[in-house]
Amino acid sequence: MAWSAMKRRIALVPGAVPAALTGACAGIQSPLAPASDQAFALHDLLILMTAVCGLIYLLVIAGLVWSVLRARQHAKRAAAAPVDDSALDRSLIASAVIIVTGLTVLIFGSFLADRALLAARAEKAMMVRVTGHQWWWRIEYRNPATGRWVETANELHLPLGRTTRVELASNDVIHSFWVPNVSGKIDMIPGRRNMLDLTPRRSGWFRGACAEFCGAQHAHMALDVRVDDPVAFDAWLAGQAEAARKAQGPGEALFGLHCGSCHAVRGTPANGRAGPDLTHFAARRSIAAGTLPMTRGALQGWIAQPQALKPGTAMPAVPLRPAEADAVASYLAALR
Amino acid sequence: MTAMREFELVGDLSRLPDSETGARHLVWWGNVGFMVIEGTAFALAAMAYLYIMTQAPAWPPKGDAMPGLLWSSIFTGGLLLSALPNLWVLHCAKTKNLAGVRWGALAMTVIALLLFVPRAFEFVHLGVPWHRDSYGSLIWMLLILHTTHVVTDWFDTAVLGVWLFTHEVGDDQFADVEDNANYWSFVILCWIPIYVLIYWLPRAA
Amino acid sequence: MIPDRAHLDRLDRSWRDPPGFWGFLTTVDHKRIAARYIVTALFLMFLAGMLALDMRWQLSVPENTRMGPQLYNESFSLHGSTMLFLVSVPLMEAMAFWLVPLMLGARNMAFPRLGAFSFWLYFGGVLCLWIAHAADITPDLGWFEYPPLSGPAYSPGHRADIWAQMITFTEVAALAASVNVAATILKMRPPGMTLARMPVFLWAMLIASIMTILSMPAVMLVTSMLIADRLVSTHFFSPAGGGDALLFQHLFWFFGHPEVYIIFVPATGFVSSIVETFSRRKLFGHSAIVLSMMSIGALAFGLWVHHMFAVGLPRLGNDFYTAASMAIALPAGLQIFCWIATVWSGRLRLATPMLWVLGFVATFVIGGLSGVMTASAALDLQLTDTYFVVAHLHYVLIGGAMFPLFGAFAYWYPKATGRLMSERWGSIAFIGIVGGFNLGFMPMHFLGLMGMPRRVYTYPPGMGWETLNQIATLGSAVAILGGLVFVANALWSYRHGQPAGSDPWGGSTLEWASPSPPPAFNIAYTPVVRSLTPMWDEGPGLPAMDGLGLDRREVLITSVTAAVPLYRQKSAGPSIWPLASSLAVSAMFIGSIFTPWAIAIGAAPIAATLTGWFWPDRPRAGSDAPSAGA
Amino acid sequence: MLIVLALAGCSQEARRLVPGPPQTAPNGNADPRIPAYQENLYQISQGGRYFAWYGCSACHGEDAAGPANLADGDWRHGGGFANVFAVIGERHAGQDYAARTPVEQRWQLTAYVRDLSRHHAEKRRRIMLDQKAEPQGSAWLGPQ
Repeated sequence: MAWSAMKRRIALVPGAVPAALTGACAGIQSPLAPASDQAFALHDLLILMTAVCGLIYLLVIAGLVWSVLRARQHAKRAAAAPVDDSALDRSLIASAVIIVTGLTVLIFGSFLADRALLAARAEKAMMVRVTGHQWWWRIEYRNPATGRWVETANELHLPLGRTTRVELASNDVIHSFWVPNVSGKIDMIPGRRNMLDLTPRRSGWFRGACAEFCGAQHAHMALDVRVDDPVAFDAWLAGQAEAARKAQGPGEALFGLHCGSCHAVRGTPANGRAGPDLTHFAARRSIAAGTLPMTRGALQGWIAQPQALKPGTAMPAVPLRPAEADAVASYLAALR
Repeated sequence: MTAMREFELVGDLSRLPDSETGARHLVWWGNVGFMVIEGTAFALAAMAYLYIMTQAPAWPPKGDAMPGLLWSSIFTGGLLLSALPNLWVLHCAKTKNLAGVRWGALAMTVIALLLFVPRAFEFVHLGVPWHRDSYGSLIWMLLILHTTHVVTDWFDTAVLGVWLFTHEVGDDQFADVEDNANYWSFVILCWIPIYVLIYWLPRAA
Repeated sequence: MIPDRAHLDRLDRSWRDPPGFWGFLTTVDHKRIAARYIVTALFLMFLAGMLALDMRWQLSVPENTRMGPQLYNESFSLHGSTMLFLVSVPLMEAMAFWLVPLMLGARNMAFPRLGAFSFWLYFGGVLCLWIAHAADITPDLGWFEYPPLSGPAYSPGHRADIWAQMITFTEVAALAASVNVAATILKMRPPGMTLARMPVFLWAMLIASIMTILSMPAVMLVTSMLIADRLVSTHFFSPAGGGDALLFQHLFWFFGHPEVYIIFVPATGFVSSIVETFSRRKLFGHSAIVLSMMSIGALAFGLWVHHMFAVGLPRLGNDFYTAASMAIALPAGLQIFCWIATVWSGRLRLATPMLWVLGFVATFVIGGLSGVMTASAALDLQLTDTYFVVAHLHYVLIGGAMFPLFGAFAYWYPKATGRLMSERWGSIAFIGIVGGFNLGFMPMHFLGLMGMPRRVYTYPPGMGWETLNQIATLGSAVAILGGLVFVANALWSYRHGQPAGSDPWGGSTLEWASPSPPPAFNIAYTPVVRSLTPMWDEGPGLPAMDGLGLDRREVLITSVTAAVPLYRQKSAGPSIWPLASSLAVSAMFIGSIFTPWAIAIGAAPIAATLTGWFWPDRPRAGSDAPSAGA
Repeated sequence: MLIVLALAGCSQEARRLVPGPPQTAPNGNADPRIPAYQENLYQISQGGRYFAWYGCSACHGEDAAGPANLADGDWRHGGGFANVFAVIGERHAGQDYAARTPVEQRWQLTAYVRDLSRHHAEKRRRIMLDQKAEPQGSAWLGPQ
């Protein structure tokens, strides 16, 4: 912890100007607002790169402008001056040296940042499995207490200060898990397992997105990421592990009949695995992988016409009478 | 046409010959160009084969039969032997021996045609259909890639042979025979690594 | 001495094309083939530009419903595929087809009919993709279609097959063209033009051709494997069947990266020619530029994995590819230095072509440096597949290849048409395009750094991306307006431009020796070269040799290194067979989308047309008819 | 030749991702809405995915024999679109697919099932291998 913090202060000193420039437009889904060791390492590298490349660009433009101005005066002289290139030959060597040193600095900086990304691999970390589906994320936590896997979807919670090892895989096509504030992206490729270590240093809500084109609704395959302090995280995880509480009203039966073949709600007969697990659906912050906010209106709209909100999604438009739809919506809204 | 730059004649090219042999000939370079293209395609196909092989748990995958050695050895032997008449035709082309070039082209056409037979049986005895697994797909791809070259060169030799017998043969046509012979040597050379990949690597791994 | 009228008339009769439409179909004149390549490619650039504007309009407002996901995915796939496979590479080949014979003082390419075949097959690829678009079966998986998304399970129908076959079309055409260009440069240089005296433009075209020959087979192999997976159920890319999805990416990008250098290297040739002429001095660091070009050509094959840093390959391998990718900045940097040094020590004439070179340096260096940033294996995890990479690729492709191309058009337009393009409208177009482009694509760097992923048909409000997207849309519109001004200037100057004469700029290379527009036979005699800049170093009379046949089509073949005259090669005349062969090959390619039997059935017409093409027309054995000649 | 390809291809390849699917069962085997599903490759492939998700391959997999084999082209209750549609809805004792599968999905399932006999076995196996990790009803064995 101390080493990475101290390193950050050192790296920031030379990069003060570019940091101010790029830091201004930080957001909840931006590499410019790092919130974890990995993201800080990449942010520092970005500052170093921007500084060196910016310097070289200024040199090139200065050389260009100077040459054009000088050559325009020479154009007024009629006779072609005898061409003596010895000075230019020496400056060619000089420019080669400048480029090589610049590149060496960048290559070394990149190598260091790459090693920093792996620093957390040695630590013992909580395992999380994230599987990419066509256009949503299946997330499974290995509950350290019970050793059993707890399934949720489209929302990733991380403990502050502790390293979480995310195992990335795909169920169908190639996706890419990218939560810029927390780390760089790693692709989710069928037939391979990729590992990604996340060590958050700042709590709050962040947003990630699928970064590899994966079909019609690639644009609506986002995921919300919540970093809590370890106590709040453990409470949340324990809550997720419990089955759904008994609900009143016809909603549960209707849901079981019409939606149970694709969705699962632990503690009820609905056990379909084709769609996301909805046991604690209402506790999430968005519906359909970041497409809609978690509001009653959005939920009613999503149940009635998913194809209108996310055209091409695999979620069918279940023909329900308004009263039935309302019952199912209330049932889902109660699944805390 | 607008005015053009004046010229100052310093030499005369009319005494130059109107054809050449070997690498001095223009078409030879075109032939080499296409050989480099096809050679790169063969090399990349071999790379794909080795890439999948090194990643596969078992090679060939469990339950896949080994490719038959009988017909492939007959084909390989026949192909290597065909290098002799091929070199003879090359020699005739270089020395502009008209009869040798005509009968040589006919002989090479017949030899290539004969080689189709063991090649057909090779396909039958590959042991695995192309749609079973990546191993089957890869060995079929390699064999089909090479077979297209055998067929195209056979057709090229056949057409050349027919033309040679029915026409007055000029120097450029001798160069064409030379290029055709070089192409057949290329077909032979390409087959050797592929033969090892398909028939011996599964046995060695 | 001025060549006399009879000499020119006899040459013109031998090299003239048959009149009318039949002449159009059967021509093997490298200038006419290049002209139709350029017209087709520019029209397609306009169409793909419209697609780009469509997408920019859709992205100017969050949650926009102007385009659905399907239409947007089709638009960016068609935009990318057209711009790369049907515009950039063919345009560079067309410039080679047009200029290489003129710069060599030769009368045609090495294999004239192969050139005609290249164009017709390329045109088949254009029709294959754009008629599919008209019939609403546009490929919709991007300009590189990674399986398993492009596999049989997740993309039903023939959209992915059409994309894959379009690539096979254009790559066979590109391979045929590059063998043609390489053979011409190696074997048909004028006497005295040793390798040391070869202009940089010809080095660029030679190196680009060799790169094409070595890289295109990779994409033809991988698209054929994809079609086999989709049609006859092979298992190359199915993990469960023993294949590997990454095999596609390795093979594709082994071609992909050399491809973008195949587009960039000819551009360095254009810039070198323009800088040399408008600085009015011999190019500084000729050997440095040529060696840099060679090292770019070689290095381009060693860094394809930087497109795959995020797939989870071993870290040390990635770092090797970081070093290799960054190393290519050295030769590129040295080239830029040599051009600037040439300008610095020259007597500059700021005409439109030179304006484009300045625009090129200012824009391409930004693209090169953002490339160095994405070359880092670590930082690329934040930058790849975002709008930062969209900005980088446009800066190096438009800045690095299209700007030199616009400069080349302005520079060689007088040679092609005999009239100068208007300087005033030229600079207005320059300001429009360069200004609009930078206004449009600089914000994309920040969009990428603010987390906007690539290839999204819409985005949620409240992410802070709205204003930058609107600026980008405005910039792209201005750039396209500038492009229209450039085209209008070209069309207007065709009739009303100031007459140019054979050498309006005082160029240093041989193409300025022939009249403008050059006649069918290009040049009356075969020039003799005694230096790198023959047009400047020789006296009023260009040394030349006579003796090439006047009554039949002949070209001079010389040795590879020292360009010693060897023999007079009969050059193929106009023929319909290249068109016929390309029709047969096109039919086979399109047929094989639907059934693998099409390959077997299609082989017969191909064999027949190729026989017709290569059938030497000499007298039948034993007949005493004199040689048929041309 | 290209023009003919264009006209033939367009209906088969259309991909209109818009709401407003059919809300009612097909009335008879000549219902005018049938070609939009039976002839459209996208709808058939969606039907294939729902075929897996609803767990149909448990009984009707590749190696199913006798009446359960849907790829042999002979239908006990009639091979018309409406017949197969009805069989899916009503003739699965205890599965109650009529309620569990929305109408549009049953159109797609019917199109997929009736299309099965038109392909070679290896094509179906190749697609199944790519979709090996897809959930089958209530079972999901982890990603590929």
